[in-house]
Amino acid sequence: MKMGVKVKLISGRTVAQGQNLDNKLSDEYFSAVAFCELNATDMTKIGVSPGENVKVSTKYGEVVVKAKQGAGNPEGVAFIPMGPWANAVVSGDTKGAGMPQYKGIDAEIEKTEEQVLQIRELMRQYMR
Amino acid sequence: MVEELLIRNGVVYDPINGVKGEKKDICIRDGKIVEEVKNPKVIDAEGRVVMPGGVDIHAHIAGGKVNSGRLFRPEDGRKGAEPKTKVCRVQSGYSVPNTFATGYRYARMGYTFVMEPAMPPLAARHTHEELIDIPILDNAALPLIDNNWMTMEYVKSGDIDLLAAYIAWMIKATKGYGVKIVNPGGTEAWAWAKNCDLNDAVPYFDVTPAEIVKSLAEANEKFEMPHSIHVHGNMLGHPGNYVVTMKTFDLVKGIRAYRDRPVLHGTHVQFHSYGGTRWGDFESQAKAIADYINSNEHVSIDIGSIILGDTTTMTADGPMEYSLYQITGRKWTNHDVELETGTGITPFLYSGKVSVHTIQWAIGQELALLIKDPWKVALTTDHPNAGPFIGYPILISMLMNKRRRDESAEEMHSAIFDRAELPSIDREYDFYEIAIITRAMAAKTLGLAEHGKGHLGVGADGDVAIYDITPEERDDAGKIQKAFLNAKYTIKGGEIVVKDGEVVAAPQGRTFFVTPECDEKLMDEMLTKLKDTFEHYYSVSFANYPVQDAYVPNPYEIRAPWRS
Amino acid sequence: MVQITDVVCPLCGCVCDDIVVEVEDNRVTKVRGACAVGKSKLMGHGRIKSPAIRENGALKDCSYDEAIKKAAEILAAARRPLLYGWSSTVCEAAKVGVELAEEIGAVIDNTASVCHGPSVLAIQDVGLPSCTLGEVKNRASLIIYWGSNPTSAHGNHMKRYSYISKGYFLPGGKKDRKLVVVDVRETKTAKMADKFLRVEPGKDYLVFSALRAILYGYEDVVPDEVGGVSKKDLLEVASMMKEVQFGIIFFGMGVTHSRGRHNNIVNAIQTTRAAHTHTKFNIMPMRGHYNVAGFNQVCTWETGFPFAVDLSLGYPWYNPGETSSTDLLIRRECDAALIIASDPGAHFPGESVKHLAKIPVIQIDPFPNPTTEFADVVIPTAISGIESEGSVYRMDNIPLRVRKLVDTEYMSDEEVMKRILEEVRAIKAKEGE
Amino acid sequence: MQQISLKLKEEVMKGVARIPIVVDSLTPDKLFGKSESEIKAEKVWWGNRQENTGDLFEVGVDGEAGSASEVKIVLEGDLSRVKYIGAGMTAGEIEANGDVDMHCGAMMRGGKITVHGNADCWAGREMHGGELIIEGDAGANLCAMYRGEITGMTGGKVVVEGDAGECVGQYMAGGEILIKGNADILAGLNMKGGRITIEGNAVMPGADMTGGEIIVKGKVEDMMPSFRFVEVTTLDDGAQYRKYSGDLAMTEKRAKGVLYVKA
Repeated sequence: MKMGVKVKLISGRTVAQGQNLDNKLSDEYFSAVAFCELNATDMTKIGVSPGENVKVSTKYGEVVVKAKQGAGNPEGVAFIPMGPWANAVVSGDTKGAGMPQYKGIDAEIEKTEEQVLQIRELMRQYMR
Repeated sequence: MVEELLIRNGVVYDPINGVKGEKKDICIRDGKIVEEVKNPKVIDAEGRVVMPGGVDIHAHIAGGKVNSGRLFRPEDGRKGAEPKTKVCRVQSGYSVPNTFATGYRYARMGYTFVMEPAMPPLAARHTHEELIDIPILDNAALPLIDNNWMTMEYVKSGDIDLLAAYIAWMIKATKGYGVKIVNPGGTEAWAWAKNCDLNDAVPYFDVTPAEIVKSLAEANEKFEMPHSIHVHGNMLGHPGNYVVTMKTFDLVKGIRAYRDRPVLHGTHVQFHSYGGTRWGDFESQAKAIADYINSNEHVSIDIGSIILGDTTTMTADGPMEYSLYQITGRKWTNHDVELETGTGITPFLYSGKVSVHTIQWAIGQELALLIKDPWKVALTTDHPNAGPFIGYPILISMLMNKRRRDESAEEMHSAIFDRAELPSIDREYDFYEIAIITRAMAAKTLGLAEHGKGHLGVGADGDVAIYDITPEERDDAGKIQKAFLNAKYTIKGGEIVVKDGEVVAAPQGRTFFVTPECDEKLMDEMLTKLKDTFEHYYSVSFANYPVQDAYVPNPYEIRAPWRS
Repeated sequence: MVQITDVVCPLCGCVCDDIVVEVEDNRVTKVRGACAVGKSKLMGHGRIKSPAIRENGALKDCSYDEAIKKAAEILAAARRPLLYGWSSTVCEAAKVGVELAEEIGAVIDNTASVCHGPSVLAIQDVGLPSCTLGEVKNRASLIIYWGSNPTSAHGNHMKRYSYISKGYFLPGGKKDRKLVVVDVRETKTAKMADKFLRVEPGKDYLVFSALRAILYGYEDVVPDEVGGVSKKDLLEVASMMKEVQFGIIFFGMGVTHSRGRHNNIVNAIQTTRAAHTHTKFNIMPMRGHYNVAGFNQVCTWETGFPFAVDLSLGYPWYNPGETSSTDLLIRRECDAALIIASDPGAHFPGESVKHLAKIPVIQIDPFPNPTTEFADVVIPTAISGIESEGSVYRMDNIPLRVRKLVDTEYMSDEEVMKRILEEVRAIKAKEGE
Repeated sequence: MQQISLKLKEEVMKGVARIPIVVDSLTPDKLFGKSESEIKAEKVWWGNRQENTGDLFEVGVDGEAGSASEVKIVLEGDLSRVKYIGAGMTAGEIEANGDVDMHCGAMMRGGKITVHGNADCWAGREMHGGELIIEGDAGANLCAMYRGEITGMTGGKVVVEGDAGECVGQYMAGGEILIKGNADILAGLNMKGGRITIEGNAVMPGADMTGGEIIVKGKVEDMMPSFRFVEVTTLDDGAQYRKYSGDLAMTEKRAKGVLYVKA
């Protein structure tokens, strides 16, 4: 049975993400953005430790990323750096404003054994 | 481009050459007016009114301020939307048209030169990028140099020569045309949400607006500058400001211009001719201002006349735009520019049912009608502040026809009869005087006549407007308005750009700029201080500040030697 | 070795123009004065080697001419083409883009669409009381970062222009200023703040309205807690705002991307207007790419509208939510797309990428990225600001000219766009016959 | 009475791309007095090209009309990419069988539109009169203004049987909107006149309102913190409501809006 935690998901810029903007097909980019920052309490709740994989599921999709502990995150707020992994689960509905909702999406996060998709595998999903 | 052009049988109004409605042929070869042509393309003007291409002395058509106006008014943008044609790019906007529409619509009114009168030096590149994208029109821009910290420091220390060196550098660095002044001191004060009257001390700088204006006039006349200082004075739009306006004009009396031209151009003076003490007892003082102009030779003005309806107001006079926004509660943009100037923008609706607007509407026309010598007056709407430039034909028909003015007054708020002069004025402009206030005066005051603008003498640019009206029809106000809105022909540099009111060609215009020639020792002394200012207080570096040549692809340089 | 000073950084909206770069055998070897992100850009990364066209699934190298011809064919045939990107290239390229959009009846849109588009909508509602960054440097004694995190996204912002910088009226730099940060998480920037307000995700709108009510003097109606922020904290921040001589709010995607979108910004601006009844107060969006603002400027003076401009009916029609890229793609409207100097493959929601991957896509970019994975025509170009020059507009709309630092074999974005436009016109002319 | 039936041909929406069709030229006002062949020849925009109505729609005309008000247009087929249905119409009737795309009934001044399905964003934008019935849900910006304008709906009546999206009636100055379901955030944003009734729930209703009234019969989530509670009062439906005035964030002088929330 599923042991997930409900969070508000935020995506945004980081220094490492910015440094690899022109370098997205690299391992550096992968390690810069293919993770999810969680509050320590939330991590304990789902029994995941840093470096292990979590599955992030929203109304709009699901994606597997590495778990990281984010000191700044309050309980119930998860952060994934902006990029294809975050965007696999954000909402594209712009509500007549032209802007997708990249921040504050209801998400459920659970521990998983599934692997994190490499960038090319991730993109291939869209090409089916 | 047609190599030779002959405009036959037109009735020509060319005030700079004293031509008062003579039937006269005009010959153009290689873009210039010539004595005669051999095998030209012939345009038969058939007794129609023929004038030099129009010259606008003051219209906000390009730059950050204008674009902020466009950007924040999609509701204005959709008003003028038109698809591209074989010749024209897409068009949009009414009070803030896009660059393409700006060029086309001016050309359709027979204009071929427009002065952008407010270029923030730090954003000069932007102004030039837009000027490049305005088709057909020749153009120039006046950098704002009055609220600059360097200016105020030299004014304070009284170093007029160093101030001259500074304005010389600024005009060069911005590829500008002359010295623009907007609410001197008041715009710097606005950085602290304050304002300045003519003799208030500017916060932290300990100089007064009066001292700034006088010093800049003196510094400007150190060079053989084609144009005088171009002044938007203090307290614009405030009841009772006509006194400030006359005091401002008086400041520069006695300063000697290097040639036969005023030492101060007062712009959009309608906004500066207000009586009363508050909006309640607001009244016209156009007569007082006109009397001053009539009895003095050192000042020229443009009227900044109101066009009723919705428009977008924009000026470097930040506090003024703020008070306007306080009245309407509508959207308001402000953009203060470090160490130099500011910007305020807000939409505004001039209604003939509102007493104040009605009086404002009257004042602009009163100025044109009460100032005896048309060579002292230019027709403007301070586009888009008092209304969009496409309202010029309405104004022309008003100035030429008292009946039309009276009919309009009847429709408007009764305040026009007891707090304005207009209904009691009988004067009607003729075509010759219209030619003066829409071209000749501006060309002369800007010092452009000797560079081929605003007249049809041999050697002048082949810029000609042919209007679909004859002198006999001068009493038909409706026809006059129609004729001046859509020229029969507009010829720019010898090329037919408008035919039957439609744009048929859209060549690139040229950008005129002035190079004041300053003594090198002075310049070096000034630069030491300027570089230090950049080092510590500007957010861009000295090396990246000046406008590169790439931004003036069609330059026309006017050198302004130092006067010994 | 050549040393180049006053280099203009082509990375973020700060457009720092005091960078020092060392060039050795036509390569940037040393960078001084840039932030970590800007330095990384200037030092360079792996490039797209050659123009290429996708043939049965795989990209096959070809000449510039072939790629440009193919691109033109796709665009000329399209009934609902999209021209997207423009924020990491110069205005000169954007101008050709607008002309191409007119020619083929396309929608032209830039990355503001997924960044500060909502800020533009807000400005169109209430305007923007703002200033240049030098004003902040010289005068601002209160700095508020709201939903923005410069330590991560705009490395030099605080040092050059705001909290840490020294200015004419604030010679002591940060000693003379106060810093307030409002965010949903305690970011690095938040840790530096004199006052940090943690707002619940999606509740910024309420917090702004509460602040406005207080600033206008109706604190009596404000409840004890709003959007996770205590009334006590709101009152404290409000009085900080009232008491300074000059304050500014810098806001970022923390507010444009969350519930309320553009209306959060309208409310942020309304809050600034409320503060302005007490003292000088300004507000500025933290624009992302170095020329995202520049495209909006060019598009505005050429079409009358700043982004998401639909030219399919001949005249410009602007309506984000309808004519914006994400909507066009999620609604599956587009039948072809030209992507330049941006990477929707990485930065658009998966739902929109799905459609993009299905239609013919032309990519113009110096670097391979997720969009390349499904692009049908790939045209590599020179890196603007490193290998080619041109106009860019800083986050405060100050125009600067980025430099050419090294030589290159690659065509510039502007050249490629001009060639595509010529080809399209040639095709149209043929059709005309 | 005359009935004009327009059935969108299936192949039009078959492709990978679903390219919108703009039909503001197909209103009772504009089609009145036209023969079947003239209607077929009527131009409509499909993407960046103009097509004959007859090439995209199966056209049928039945009966005679003495004026536009006697013309009824029935739209069939997949209408989810058909924009500007009934835009600017002043008389007559339009019935749309299915979900319709954006700007349905925009700028309409008279007549009646019935949508048997959902309507996408900007339905009833800048509407001045007439009646718009949406039997399904309405998208965002229902009866709102165009970007930058300060006036949205000024008159007419709009009924949404289902839910409505964000910013219902933004800058509304007059007329009536009835939402039978829930309204997404900021219903009645910048409202200055008219009435919005929400039978379901609302989130942050009435923000920045300076006039008009909003009645919420369900629950309010995230009540605006800048409204002043006035009193508990009873409305026509006999139920008790908490009455608020606002929005004080617009200053007391301008805060003339009234918000009723079921007690």
